[in-house]
Amino acid sequence: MVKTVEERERVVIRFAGDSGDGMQLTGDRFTNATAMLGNDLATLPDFPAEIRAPAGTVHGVSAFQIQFASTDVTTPGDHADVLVAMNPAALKADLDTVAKGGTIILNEDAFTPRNIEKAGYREDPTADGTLDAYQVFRVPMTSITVRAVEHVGISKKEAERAKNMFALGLVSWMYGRPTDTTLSWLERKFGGKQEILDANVAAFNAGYNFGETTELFAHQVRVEAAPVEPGTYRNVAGAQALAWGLIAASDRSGLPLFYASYPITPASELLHELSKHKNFGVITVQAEDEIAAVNMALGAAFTGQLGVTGTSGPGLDLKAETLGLAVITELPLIVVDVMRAGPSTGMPTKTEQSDLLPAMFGRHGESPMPIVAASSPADCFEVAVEAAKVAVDYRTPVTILSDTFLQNSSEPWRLPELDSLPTIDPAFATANGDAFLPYARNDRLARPWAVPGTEGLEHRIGGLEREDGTGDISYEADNHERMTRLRRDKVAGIARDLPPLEVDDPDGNANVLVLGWGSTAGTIRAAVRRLRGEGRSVARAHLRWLNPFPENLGEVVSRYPKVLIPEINTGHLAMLIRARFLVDAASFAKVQGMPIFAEELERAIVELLDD
Amino acid sequence: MVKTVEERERVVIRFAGDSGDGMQLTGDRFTNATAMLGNDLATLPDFPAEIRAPAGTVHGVSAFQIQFASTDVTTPGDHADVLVAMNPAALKADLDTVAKGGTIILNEDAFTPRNIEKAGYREDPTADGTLDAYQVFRVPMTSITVRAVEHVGISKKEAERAKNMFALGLVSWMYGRPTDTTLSWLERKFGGKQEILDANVAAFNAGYNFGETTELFAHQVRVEAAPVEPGTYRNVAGAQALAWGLIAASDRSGLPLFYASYPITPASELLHELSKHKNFGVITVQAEDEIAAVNMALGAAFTGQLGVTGTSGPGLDLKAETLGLAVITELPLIVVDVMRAGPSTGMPTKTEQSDLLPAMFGRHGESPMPIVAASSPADCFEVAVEAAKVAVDYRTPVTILSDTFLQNSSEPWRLPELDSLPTIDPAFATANGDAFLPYARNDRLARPWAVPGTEGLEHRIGGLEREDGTGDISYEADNHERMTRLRRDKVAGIARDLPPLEVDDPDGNANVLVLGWGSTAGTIRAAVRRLRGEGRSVARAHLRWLNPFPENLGEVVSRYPKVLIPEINTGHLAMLIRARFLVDAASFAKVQGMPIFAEELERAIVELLDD
Amino acid sequence: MTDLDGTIGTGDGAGADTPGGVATLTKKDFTSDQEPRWCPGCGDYAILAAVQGFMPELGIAPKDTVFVSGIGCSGRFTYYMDTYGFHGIHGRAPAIATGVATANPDLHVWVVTGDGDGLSIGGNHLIHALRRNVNIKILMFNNQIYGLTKGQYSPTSEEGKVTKSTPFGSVDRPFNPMGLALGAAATFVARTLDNDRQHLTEVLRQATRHPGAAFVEIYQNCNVFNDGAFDLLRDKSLGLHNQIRLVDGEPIVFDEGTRCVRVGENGRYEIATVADTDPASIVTHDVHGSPSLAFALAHLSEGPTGPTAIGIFREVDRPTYGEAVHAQVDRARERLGPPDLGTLLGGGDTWTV
Amino acid sequence: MTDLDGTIGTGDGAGADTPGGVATLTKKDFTSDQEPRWCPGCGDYAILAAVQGFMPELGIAPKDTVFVSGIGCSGRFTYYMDTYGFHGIHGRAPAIATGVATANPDLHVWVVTGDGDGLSIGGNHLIHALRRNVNIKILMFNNQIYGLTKGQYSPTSEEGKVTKSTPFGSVDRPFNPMGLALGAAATFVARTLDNDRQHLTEVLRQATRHPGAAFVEIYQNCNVFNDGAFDLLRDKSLGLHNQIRLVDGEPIVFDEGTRCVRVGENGRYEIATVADTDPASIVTHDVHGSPSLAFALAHLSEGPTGPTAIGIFREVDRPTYGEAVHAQVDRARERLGPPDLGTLLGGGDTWTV
Ligand SMILES: Cc1ncc(C[n+]2csc(CCOP(=O)(O)OP(=O)(O)O)c2C)c(N)n1
Ligand SMILES: Cc1ncc(C[n+]2csc(CCOP(=O)(O)OP(=O)(O)O)c2C)c(N)n1
Ligand code: SF4
Ligand code: SF4
Ligand SMILES: [Mg+2]
Ligand SMILES: [Mg+2]
Repeated sequence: MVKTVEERERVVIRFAGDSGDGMQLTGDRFTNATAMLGNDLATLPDFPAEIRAPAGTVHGVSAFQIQFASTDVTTPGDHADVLVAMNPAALKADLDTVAKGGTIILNEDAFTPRNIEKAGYREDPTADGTLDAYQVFRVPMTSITVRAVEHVGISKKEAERAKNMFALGLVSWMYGRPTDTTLSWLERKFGGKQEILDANVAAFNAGYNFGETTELFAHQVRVEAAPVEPGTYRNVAGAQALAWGLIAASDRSGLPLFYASYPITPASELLHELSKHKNFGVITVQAEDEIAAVNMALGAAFTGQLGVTGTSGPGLDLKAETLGLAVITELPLIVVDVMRAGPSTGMPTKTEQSDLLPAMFGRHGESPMPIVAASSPADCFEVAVEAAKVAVDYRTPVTILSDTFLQNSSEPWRLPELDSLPTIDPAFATANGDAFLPYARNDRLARPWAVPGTEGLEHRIGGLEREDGTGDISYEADNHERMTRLRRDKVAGIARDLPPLEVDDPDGNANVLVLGWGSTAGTIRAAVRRLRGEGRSVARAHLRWLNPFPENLGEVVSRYPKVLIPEINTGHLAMLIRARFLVDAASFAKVQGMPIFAEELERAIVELLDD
Repeated sequence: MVKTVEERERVVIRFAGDSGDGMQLTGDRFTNATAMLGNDLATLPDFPAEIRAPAGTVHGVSAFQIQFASTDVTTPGDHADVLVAMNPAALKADLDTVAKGGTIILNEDAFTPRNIEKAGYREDPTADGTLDAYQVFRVPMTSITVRAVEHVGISKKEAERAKNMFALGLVSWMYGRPTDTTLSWLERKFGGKQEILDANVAAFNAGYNFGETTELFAHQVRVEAAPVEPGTYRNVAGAQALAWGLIAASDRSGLPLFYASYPITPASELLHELSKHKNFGVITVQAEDEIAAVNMALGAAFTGQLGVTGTSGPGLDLKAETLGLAVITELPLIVVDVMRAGPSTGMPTKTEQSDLLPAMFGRHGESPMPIVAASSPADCFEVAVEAAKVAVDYRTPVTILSDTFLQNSSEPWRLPELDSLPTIDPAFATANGDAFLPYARNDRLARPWAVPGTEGLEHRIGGLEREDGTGDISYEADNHERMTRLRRDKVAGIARDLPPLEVDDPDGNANVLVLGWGSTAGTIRAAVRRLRGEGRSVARAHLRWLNPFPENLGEVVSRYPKVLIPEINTGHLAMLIRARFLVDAASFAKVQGMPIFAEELERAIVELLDD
Repeated sequence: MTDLDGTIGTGDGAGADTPGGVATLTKKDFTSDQEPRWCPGCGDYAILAAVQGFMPELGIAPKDTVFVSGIGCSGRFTYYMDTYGFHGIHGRAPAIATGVATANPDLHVWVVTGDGDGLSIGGNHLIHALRRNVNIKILMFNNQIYGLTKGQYSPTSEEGKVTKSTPFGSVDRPFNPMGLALGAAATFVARTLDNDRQHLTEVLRQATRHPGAAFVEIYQNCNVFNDGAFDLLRDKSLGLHNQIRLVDGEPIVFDEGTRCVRVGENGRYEIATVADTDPASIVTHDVHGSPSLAFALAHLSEGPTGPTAIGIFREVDRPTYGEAVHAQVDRARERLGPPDLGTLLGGGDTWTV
Repeated sequence: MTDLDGTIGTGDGAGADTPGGVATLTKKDFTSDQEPRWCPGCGDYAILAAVQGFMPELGIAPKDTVFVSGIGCSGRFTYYMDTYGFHGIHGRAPAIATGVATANPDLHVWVVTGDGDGLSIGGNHLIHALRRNVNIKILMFNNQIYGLTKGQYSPTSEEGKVTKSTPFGSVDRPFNPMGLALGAAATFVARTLDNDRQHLTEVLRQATRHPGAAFVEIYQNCNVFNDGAFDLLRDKSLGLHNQIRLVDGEPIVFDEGTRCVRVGENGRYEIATVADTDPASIVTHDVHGSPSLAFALAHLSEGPTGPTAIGIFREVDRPTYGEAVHAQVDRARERLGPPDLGTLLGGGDTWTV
């Protein structure tokens, strides 16, 4: 039959199923085909909480969401236009993520009384009116798949496992995705195992043809390619981008990368990714705990390597004392904090931005540390390179803040020109005949980095207060005051190297500035764009460095009658801004372990504007 | 010969000698006689840095300073009127603490070329004009002492060790201190060892008579008793007062005191003091590290005891993660942080106030904790009792901030009426038949404290986010937001129980408010009193609770055109006040490992007033 | 007393040494309303069942029982026991439990930890709790992997282990948990298996009878990230040949009586065939005295890759930390008299105005 | 190789196994300009003198030598050596040193720690560094007290110790440092005395020859807070009877040949008089093989209260952590080819617009 084609600017699809149903893989493949087609996109996997729950229960549901469009995409989408639910549990868990009136595609075969009950439904949700507000398609995915792969001659159980490819095929048809990228990927993946390959290919094609041939689907949707800068692109998640950024920094500085870490959700991915690339001279150490990890990294930094340690909140707490040691020994060091939700163990798989103040003030005594935060998955790459440059140029530990959301979500990334990357000069100290002063300073207030093995620069450092210049132990009152201010001024001085904060304020007459940092960038851009669409004028700026602030920040925040600061915490940046500039910045705080939705922020901005 | 008597309002005396010379004991005795005489006073011992230096070097100098007066005394004094220097090193180390024109009493016998050189002097300071600006008395203390105790028949070496008693006797005469308290103390101390007793008594009397009989000292100084509230007094140092306050809280609550700690300067004294009083049922555990200590205290709190852990900055860092666990499990717990100077190991024996922001924000996630700070040595007692009451009433960990200065210095303390102390009601949960909800809340938002051993209240707590009410594990978005706000509001709600901040502003028309917290109270009072003496009107207020703030604080700081906040840090409270109330509070920061001097603050206030 | 053939009646277990015992407890009394959330097939289920099944015989009420755990799959154990429970943070359970057991010696305190929780981040608290002989029963679920964080190697993973964090294989030598515990002066050290309920139960029984710290390593299969790590012992037929079941006072013979541990040259203990061994030189197991026999037995094999001893390696009596601490309080009361706040504050030099 | 009678010429020490060695180094080359600040009479002075006196023979330049220390009186050691030095924070020196030695295997890395720094707060890092066989030489100054913080008991203080923090006596059993190190699978374990310069120097010599982690406990007298703790061994005449000086390959006899260590009943090692001991049953010291002989020797006495073994308990070869880590990098280069940023970023699915 002939099908009509409907044009759409943007679509949000969510694939949901049991942990065993391969939804992440399905999402990845759909993402790839979509990227190839030239749409802009953003994705977010939504894993179940750490421990595997029994199959068929809501706790075992694994989902993957993607937003793609013919214009720029800044978030994975507040709500799904389409939900693919492989079983009742998936429906139960994710129904409220679907926009009212949205489309739901069910694997009918999975809606057995037993599964329905396992999912915690009393009645069959497909029969009791639960789905009245939605457009529902019932597709017996399992049985069709089994039939489609019969000829391959594998067990029914194995055949059934291909049903995610059926779903992928079906949705690929619905949104006119190219099939070749998926098929060639299957070739590469299962090249060895012919039967498995055939089964998956058969299932994929069956799904595609099912869409094309049955009456069930009246029309196909087309989403045009998005206009983007020319270049070579790839899809990248925050974890990869951050790991690769560290490797790039090692490459640009000639400093071997030494990554010591203790596994913790959601930072473990960095350890996993980096440990794959030992051919870059990367050394990865899984330490006995977070304290050991940061001490090992600091020891490596002392020898002239790029010492890095990565963790999440609980680990950041544990590293605090040693970061103080890094501050007073003034060695380059990078600590990556992939923020997760809640105090204590909290909600390890959920996202939050609540480690900003701890990163700023979480060490006894006066121990200032620079802080930089990534604003998107791909941005993690540049942030890593920048952090390394500052750490090396200023001989200081630097904190990189990322979060669960950035770590796991992905977006297309235009590969950088390698020689456009900043060079990083370790500028190791060398003996020049005169007495060596380990705590002498250059115009950046940075001290010499004299590494073991260097003749004539033997010296001792440590955690006791140092005498200005000589670096000897000193309990002298004025020296302590001087060193305290030197350490503070050194970090403050980094601002001189930072570009002024750019404000996005087209007509220059906005009376509210939305100021953000970190992973909320996409949400803020989306919300502001919508409001401008409604003819409201709203200004937007996003901080990359939280300490020090860019030099023009005071001027910027004072320029606007109203300042709104959206954060996934109780108002950390808002408090720093208020204290520093005495402006009555308002805080929009959402602390639910999930990203802020553009529409929530939109409402908040409107309220602030209208009151 | 007859000697004239000169009246004085206040005097500052500093005893300085080698670590082995017994200066602390000399100071203690003089303090006691002074207290008995009814003067108000404040003292400060000044120990050498941790490791014992070779005798005779400046690093080995141990000093003790006391200010006493016929009016109220708030600090040990910015400068000494009299320095007793037992050897050249003591003179070298402490000369700059003496007010120009002040008096210096030297042990002439100790000024041998060898000692002079050991002290790091090139020339004999008593001969080269170094002391021209002072009134110098040379007294051959050692030789006179040896002669005076000859009859006792002990070794010359032992005889010499009594020279500090000679110095005490001399200074006791100069300031008309009673001799009986000292003599009876010697009786008690050396009752057993007759010879040692005789030697010390002989030396003391020799010193006293030396003052009376020789022409060297033309007159005696009299300092009248200070008018004080009637009552029974004792002299107390911060460490004792804090330890006793914890014992008192245990007594008033009926909760056994469980103190787990890891030794660290300057907090070790608490462990030492508490471990002496096991007859109060006090359990003290020297843990393997600070992390173990706070976890042990938390475990004890779970069983229904008053769990307390004490430490200093580096240990506070290490406890951060576990304090987060205490926040989310909502158990009563007290952590005492005796602040010391500098980041990392810093200057362990010096004082500072730089742990306020870490105490406030030094835990990942959103984990609010109440903070209370002591303002004087004796005040440590009440602060401990208050902290315990809040911890128990609100089921929350509480931070007590003290510092090296408070810990070591002492002042007269009017013993409290025991039944005037607040009662503390543990209000343990008991089974009442219905299902037990470990996270149900009362009007204080406090949850039930159900201790093991209680029939029917078996329940599980932990660091994962809890479901409101049931306390079951919950990853639910709204629940996390609700719990985050509940934890914050609970701590904020403590303000309802706090007295409004009292402002000391006699004529009510001051245009500067000096706002302080912690150990700067005495300095601030002294500085403000002097300015008022000069006819300037200055208001003064001192914060006891740093989190939450008293309810009227906003109103108070907004009332004054200018607010000055003196702190021994780079401006922690100033930043909290500015962020919270958007008032342009100025910070007076001194970070030299020592208390702020009244005259320094006086100058700062005047500058602020005059600009 | 460490007869492991299971003939000891359970009635005995709930006997004299549990005063105030409650008569009629059942597994239900120790089962909470939380449904376990481990992966299907996880060894933790078997351990949970064994513990819940065993607890009643102790005759100790749930209200007097406290389970403290760290973070890890093993750490969830606490939520499934209907006793008092404290799910602490990673690695700190022994410290929390030390606080609980020292504050209130009447409580029966258990610690559940994992090979990462207990030996990696928590190693220091573990060895200090053992050294102090705190009265806690420590169950270390050793699956030789980090389960909860989805499969990194642990301090007990065999050398060369390929995991997410070691794609080229781990390069560090694992701990020998029995050896480490003995090196830390532990007073009770034992090893058992998740799937041998009778053996597991008997070890728990002995551990609860032991006054002081008991360290029990339980080989636990993580069927998702490290499946089959202990097959040599867990598999019935393989186990028959490779389990060296220790019984105090009995000669150490195994593999259906064909092999033994004997005193070799220069006093070294070694595995030999009974056939060519002088019976006199076969070692008699002895859980008391010097820890060096136990230490030697712990090193017969490195990890479950050959004949491996299970059962109780060592059991000696020493005063428990809690007892000693409270005894000191009592002695202090005798020496310093009853507590009196007035005397404390008013002691020393005072003056009255 | 562990001949302790000191006949080994020092020339030998600075021989083959120190390539790139510098010919003419003197004590001065290792002495910094900082004047030591320990209490007069402290054992640390003797250790410092011995180390500074020994270093030159290694022929390793100060520039290639790194001393890492923790916090404690012992921690000050670093400042007095004119080498590269890192005075870390309390308990973390083994972790910092692991970073240093793993990052740059060409460096000769020493750790100086104390009984509190190394066994209390730093216990976990210590046992993990030993397990990993990181190429660091760990000198633990054991004075059985917290010196720097002015006299609290430590994890090696004898039970019942009265200190500032234990006015009624400590109630916890101390660690046996040799036993703990052996329990942690250490490859080199030795004990020596601050005041026996020859023995101390020879132990250092063997430690530096050992590839990997060397754990050296040095009994050190704290004359201010714990004077005389080791008199039984440090005192010349007492030491004569109580030092069991271990020499690899030699029978273990001491007390002027009158007493020995022999293989007793059931293979237990015990102290006996030579007179009534069958020479065949006298134990021959063997630093290799299973660690159980060393472990038994470590437990002949608990603390220096009776005959106590000194010298090298154990020495076995295992690849060092640093070697293994770098070997993996090399193998990765072979397998994955030389590093190329372009391929890394551009690998996988890309598309061009
Ligand atoms: C301070 C801290 N660091 C790291 C983690 C992450 N984490 C949770 S469990 C775990 C290890 C679990 O391994 P194991 O103890 O063997 O328990 P299993 O899951 O295998 O039962 C880690 C690294 C954490 N929760 N807290
Ligand atoms: C985190 C931290 N906790 C506590 C301290 C205080 N402290 C310094 S040294 C020390 C113990 C020293 O004992 P030991 O390691 O035996 O060294 P020694 O002084 O006896 O040589 C302690 C508790 C500290 N500096 N840092
Ligand atoms: S990951 Fe392993 S240990 Fe954890 S629940 Fe699953 S099977 Fe059990
Ligand atoms: S306190 Fe003891 S260990 Fe420290 S320097 Fe003095 S004598 Fe040596
Ligand atoms: Mg495990
Ligand atoms: Mg010591």
